[in-house]
Amino acid sequence: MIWQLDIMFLVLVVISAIASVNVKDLLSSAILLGAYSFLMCLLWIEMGAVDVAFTEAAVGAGISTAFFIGFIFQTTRRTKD
Amino acid sequence: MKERYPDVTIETVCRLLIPPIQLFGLYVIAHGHYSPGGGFQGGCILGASFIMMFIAYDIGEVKRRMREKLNTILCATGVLIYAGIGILCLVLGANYLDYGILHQILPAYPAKARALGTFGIEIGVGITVMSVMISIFLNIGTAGEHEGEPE
Amino acid sequence: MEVVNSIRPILAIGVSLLAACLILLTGERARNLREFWTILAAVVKFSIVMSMVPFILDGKVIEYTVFTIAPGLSIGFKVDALGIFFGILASFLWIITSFYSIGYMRSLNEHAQTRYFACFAIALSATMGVAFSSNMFTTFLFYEVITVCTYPLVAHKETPEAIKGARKYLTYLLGTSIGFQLFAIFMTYNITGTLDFSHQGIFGEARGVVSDTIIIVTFILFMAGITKAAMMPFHGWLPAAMVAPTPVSALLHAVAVVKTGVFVVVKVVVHLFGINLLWDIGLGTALAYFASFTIVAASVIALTQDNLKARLAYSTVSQLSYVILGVALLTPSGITGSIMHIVLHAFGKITLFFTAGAIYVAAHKTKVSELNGIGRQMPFTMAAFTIGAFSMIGIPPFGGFISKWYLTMGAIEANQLPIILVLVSSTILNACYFLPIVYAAFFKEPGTAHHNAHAPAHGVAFAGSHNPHSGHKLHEAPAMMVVPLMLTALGTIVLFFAPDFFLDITKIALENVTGGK
Amino acid sequence: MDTMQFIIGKFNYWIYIVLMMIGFYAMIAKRNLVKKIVGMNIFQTAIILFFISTSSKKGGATIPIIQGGHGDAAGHVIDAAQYLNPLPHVLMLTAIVVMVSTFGVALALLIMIYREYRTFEEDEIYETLEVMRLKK
Amino acid sequence: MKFFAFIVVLFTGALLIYGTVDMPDWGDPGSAPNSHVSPRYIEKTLEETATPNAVTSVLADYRGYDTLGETTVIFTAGVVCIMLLRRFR
Amino acid sequence: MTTQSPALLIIVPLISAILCLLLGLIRRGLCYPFVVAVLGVSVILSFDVMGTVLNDGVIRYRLGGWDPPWGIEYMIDHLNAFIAIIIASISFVVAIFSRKSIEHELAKGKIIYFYTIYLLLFTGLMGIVVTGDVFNIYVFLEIASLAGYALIAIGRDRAVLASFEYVVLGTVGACFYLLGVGYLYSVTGSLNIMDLTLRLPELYHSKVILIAFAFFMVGLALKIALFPLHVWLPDAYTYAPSTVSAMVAATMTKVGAYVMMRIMFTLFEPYFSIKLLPVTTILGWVAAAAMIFGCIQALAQTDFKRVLCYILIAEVGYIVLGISVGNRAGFTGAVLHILNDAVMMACLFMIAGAIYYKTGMRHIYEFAHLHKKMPVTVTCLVIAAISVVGVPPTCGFFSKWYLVLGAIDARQWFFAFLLLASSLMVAIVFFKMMQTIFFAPAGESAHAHIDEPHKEHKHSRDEAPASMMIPIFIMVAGILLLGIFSGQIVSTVIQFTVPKGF
Repeated sequence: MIWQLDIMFLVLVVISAIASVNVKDLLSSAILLGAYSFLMCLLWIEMGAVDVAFTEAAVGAGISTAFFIGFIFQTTRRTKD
Repeated sequence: MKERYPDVTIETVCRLLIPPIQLFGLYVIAHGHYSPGGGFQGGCILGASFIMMFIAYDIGEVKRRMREKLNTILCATGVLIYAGIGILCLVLGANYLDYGILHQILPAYPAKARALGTFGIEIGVGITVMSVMISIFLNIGTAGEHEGEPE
Repeated sequence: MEVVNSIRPILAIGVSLLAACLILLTGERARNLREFWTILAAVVKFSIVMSMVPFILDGKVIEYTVFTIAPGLSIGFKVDALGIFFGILASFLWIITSFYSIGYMRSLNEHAQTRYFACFAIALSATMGVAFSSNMFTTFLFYEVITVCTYPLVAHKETPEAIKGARKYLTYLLGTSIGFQLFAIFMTYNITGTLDFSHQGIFGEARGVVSDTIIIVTFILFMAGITKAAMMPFHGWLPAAMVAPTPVSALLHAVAVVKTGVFVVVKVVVHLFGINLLWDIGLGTALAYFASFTIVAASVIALTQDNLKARLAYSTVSQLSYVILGVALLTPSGITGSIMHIVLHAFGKITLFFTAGAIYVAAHKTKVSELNGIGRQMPFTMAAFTIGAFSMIGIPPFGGFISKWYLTMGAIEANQLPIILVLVSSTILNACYFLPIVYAAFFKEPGTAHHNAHAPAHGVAFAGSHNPHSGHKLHEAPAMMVVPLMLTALGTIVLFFAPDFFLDITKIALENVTGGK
Repeated sequence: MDTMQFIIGKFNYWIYIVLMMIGFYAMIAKRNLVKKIVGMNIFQTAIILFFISTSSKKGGATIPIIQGGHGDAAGHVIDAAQYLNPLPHVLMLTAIVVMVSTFGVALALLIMIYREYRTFEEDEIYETLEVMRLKK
Repeated sequence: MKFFAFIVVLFTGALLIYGTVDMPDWGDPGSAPNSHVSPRYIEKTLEETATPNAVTSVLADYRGYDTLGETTVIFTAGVVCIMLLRRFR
Repeated sequence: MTTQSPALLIIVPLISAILCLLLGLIRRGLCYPFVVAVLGVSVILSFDVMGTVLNDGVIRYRLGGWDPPWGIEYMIDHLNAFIAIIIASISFVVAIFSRKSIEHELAKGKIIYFYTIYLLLFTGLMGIVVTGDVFNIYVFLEIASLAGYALIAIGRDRAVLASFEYVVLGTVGACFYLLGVGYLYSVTGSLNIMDLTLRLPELYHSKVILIAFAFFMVGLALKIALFPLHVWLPDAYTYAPSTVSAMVAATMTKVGAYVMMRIMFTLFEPYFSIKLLPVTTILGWVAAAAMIFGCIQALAQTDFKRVLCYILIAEVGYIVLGISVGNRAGFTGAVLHILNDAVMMACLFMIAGAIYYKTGMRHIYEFAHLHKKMPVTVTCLVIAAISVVGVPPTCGFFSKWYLVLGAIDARQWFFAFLLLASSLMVAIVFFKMMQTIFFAPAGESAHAHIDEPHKEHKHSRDEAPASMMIPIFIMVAGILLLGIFSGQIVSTVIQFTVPKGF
């Protein structure tokens, strides 16, 4: 466990979460959510939860994002907030 | 994503990547006892390979490889395998999901029988997760408007 | 006291429920059969009730517990003297009223007669249920059944006015009984752990365990809850309910429903609280003055009413309080008087309502001011009216005198001179609002009758023409209606000369209550 | 000193809580339905992070895969302090699955909403509803 | 509305932070989760289930029932998506 | 059989759900009889479990053969078994009802998926009820919720929107619950309810436990739609298909209330929930507000199902009030009310479904003279309404009886008064309805839709088909019988469910 990495990931996670919630475009939001998930996954690897991180990488950063993008292609990327 | 991508690069890369991805998925399911991974992760990876196929080709290709009805049946089969192994334990006289009892029918001592039982359910989970991921993506990615027999 | 286990109470209650089912099944297709069920049920019920009388006269009690919900909380029946008294009265009058309502409904060619007869039967079942209930819970249950199933009867005409009246009726009855009475029942159960009536009063045994304040509060809640007795602040529903067809007003709002109310008051006072307890706390006197107020005030209001049924309704409000007054005096004579008043008032008032209905059917008149000279068209009816009115006032050869006599005796025993004053003034008031009607009916010239256009057009008139202008020709209601009202009028006279049967039962009831002292 | 100790001991939790609150805020305050779902995802992930953190062990603990475990080496004594606590990991695997399932269902619902209203903005949807109501 | 939501969120966050005060420090080896139930999983996994990966053994064996539930959740989600989205003739 | 029946309680519906899907792929018509049969078996199993509990005491079934703190166990005492019977019976009866209603309201191809999800919903609810592990409750809660979202979303009008709202708030509720579990876990290290019960008392003054408890309560309050957090319920249950409304309204909130009881009185001791914290006071006031609010809202509605939804909110208030007064009578009332309310709500929603199926009417003002067209249905409606109002001898009275006694025992006069007042308000609601049905002047309903086809033959009798009427009859019979036998129910089962601290 390296605390510098820890801090960095935590900060990045918070930033990407805020960005993904606030960005005014759903596609960007989806991508940022994927990034958030991936950072989260890194955080967990760094904490030693490899299985969870693996799952999150497959699901959160992979499949979820794919769902989301497919969904946005079917609907719209417009958002007002 | 309604029309097919004419991009030859994507198609080729995907064609190259899909078999190793699927192989890796199987490996993850099978090697869950010894390394990170297991049914769920492996199932996701297998599902992802089909999603990739969807992206690279089109829905027709996916449905040709994995018919929708087959997918639904697989979806059910996975859970059925899981629950069925539990029932097997029940039939053999132990509590539900008590794989230790499987040593009666498997050539293994109880702890090993447990490992094998675990392996069985990992396969079940893997199948279910894969087919559910495919089906969710097919339905979300096309808004349910795709052609063909629904059942 | 000997206890007999018998399912007769249940039979008495069940027979009219069964009749209701049969009536509903028969429906409009076979009207004669449908009404046959009603009468059959009435007769059977009366005979079942009468078959229980010998036990009671032997000093026994008939008991039957249907099922127990929790300790002290059960649905059960117990027939004692007080209950059988009320049962005889209600079931006997049901027979008469059945005939009367057949005549009434057919002459007016009313709609929804099936519903009418079915609800009537259920109401009678519930009345029996209240009469025979062995605990407060059963009482409450049947009490609510009465309320709910008389609602369609009150709203029978389905005009906006009728529905409004019925809504008022239901609001008063359900609102107060759930809001106050149920609450009081809860408190009672919480305090005493039981709801079974006992002859000495269950609160009497709990005395000392709980403070008097709580007992008083509970008592007040009970009194407020028992709105069916039409005590003054909660009397408003009774005049409102007069939109109902007359037989309903007659049986239910002169006998079954309102009498259920006073009957429950009697039961609460003597069986739940016990005379001794109330005497100690002094609640009886308070209740007596409260009732006195109702007696006078309602009589005064009755004077101002022009609608005949409304006048009768306010008269009922006033008379019911006699019963409560008698109980509240807490003396043997007072209680005898009040119990007797239940039956005597019933006979008198039902006669009056029957006459009102007959006048409506025959002449389509509802207002007092229109009754000038009607006695010449309808001599039998108006004769019965006169008898009923005299009985109400309390003139000797008629039944009403007996109960007033006992009530006065009770007041004297209790040393309550103001109460005697109330009784006297009320008698005068009674005379004031009844006698003018009698006078006008027989001695005044008929005015311009502007209701002749509405005279019944289907040729059911008993005797006489369709032309009320002639005034001197007989124009009675159908025999189906006139005979019952004559019978009840006769009843008031008979009861004056032969009250022994009822007095015997009253005596037993009194012994039970006072513990044979 | 104690305060410093306290902050160092707890600041991780606080950041998770901040994450949760971001997600929670998006869920209840955002007017765009998709953003609500994004918030839901963030919220759930933060909870998962919280759970994982309860399993962490200082002092050289490693991932919960027993070393030398290959090939039926049952017998040698294993010190629990050397390995991370596997239980929260397991729970969170389940939670992730639940998360992605909810996500899928929510997206399916959103597609149905889009079919009907052609928008994801709450206020626009209510406008449409109002128009429909008035038309009726 | 947004302000109200913000207040709610802040309040919830404050509650959660208030709760952490009594929590064991981050990564405390002696904390209850690390000392109560879980040691057995690590110590006995090889012996009892012949699976070196403790996560797998807990997931599929000790708490296999949870995983059955989890699989059912996934299955439910799949069926739900088919039912909601698939257009039937 | 008997020793394994707790496990079968979950396995049977779970496997059947899968088999139902497979069967449906072969032949669509097989689903309905299969589901009914399976649920019938579940009812028998639940009674079997109840019998075992009554004879041998608490069942502790170790799944996978692992000892409790390590493995997951079922812990089935009288309370669980009782709730399980309720859930199974209601699901069974509603399943019988579903046939025509679903064919009427749903596309043909979706029917097999509907029945699959129906069984999954049942599995989820049953799983919540029997399990003895806090995290396991979460998992099954999610199964039930996901199935519930989907079933609601296939309704009409704004069902999807309502369902989405439910997804968001339901997830918040589940997440709060999960947070509670996490907080609890972070200081105890255990997830098993019995183990936690042993380990918690020494931590009662810890802030973590306090917050965990608060989050449990808020999360569950969201799930059972307790008053300020009820916003998702009316829309969701109004627009759902009739079958689903009947099932979900009758069972979901009840299971939530059950979990609430478990957490307050088994996981934490009554000492903690009642003495140490003002929880019961707060809950009591919230519940009282729910009762009044629900009734007032019900008065203002015209859509029949929406009226029922608001009454349901009030009924949830009753249950929570019974829990919160914290004494024997109150708790008995709450448990009894779970039973009664489930039966009454299922009955009423099924009646609403039958009326909708036959006439297409949803609003109360359209119901004029319904009794001439559907006399039997209306009779059932009257009985159910009487029960909801709380008139003896129907079952609704007896639970209120215990609730009021509980409130009086706790010297909460105001609550007792509110209970009665809200009964009165419910009475007004139904009274209005009855007045429209029986006494509406001819043609009053015409202001709604003057030329709908059902107007022509409105006086000819036309009842719903037998597959809808029989369940309604069962429920009406239940209302009456449960009323009569409520004494026995209390003395054989419910009195054992009362937690020890009372």
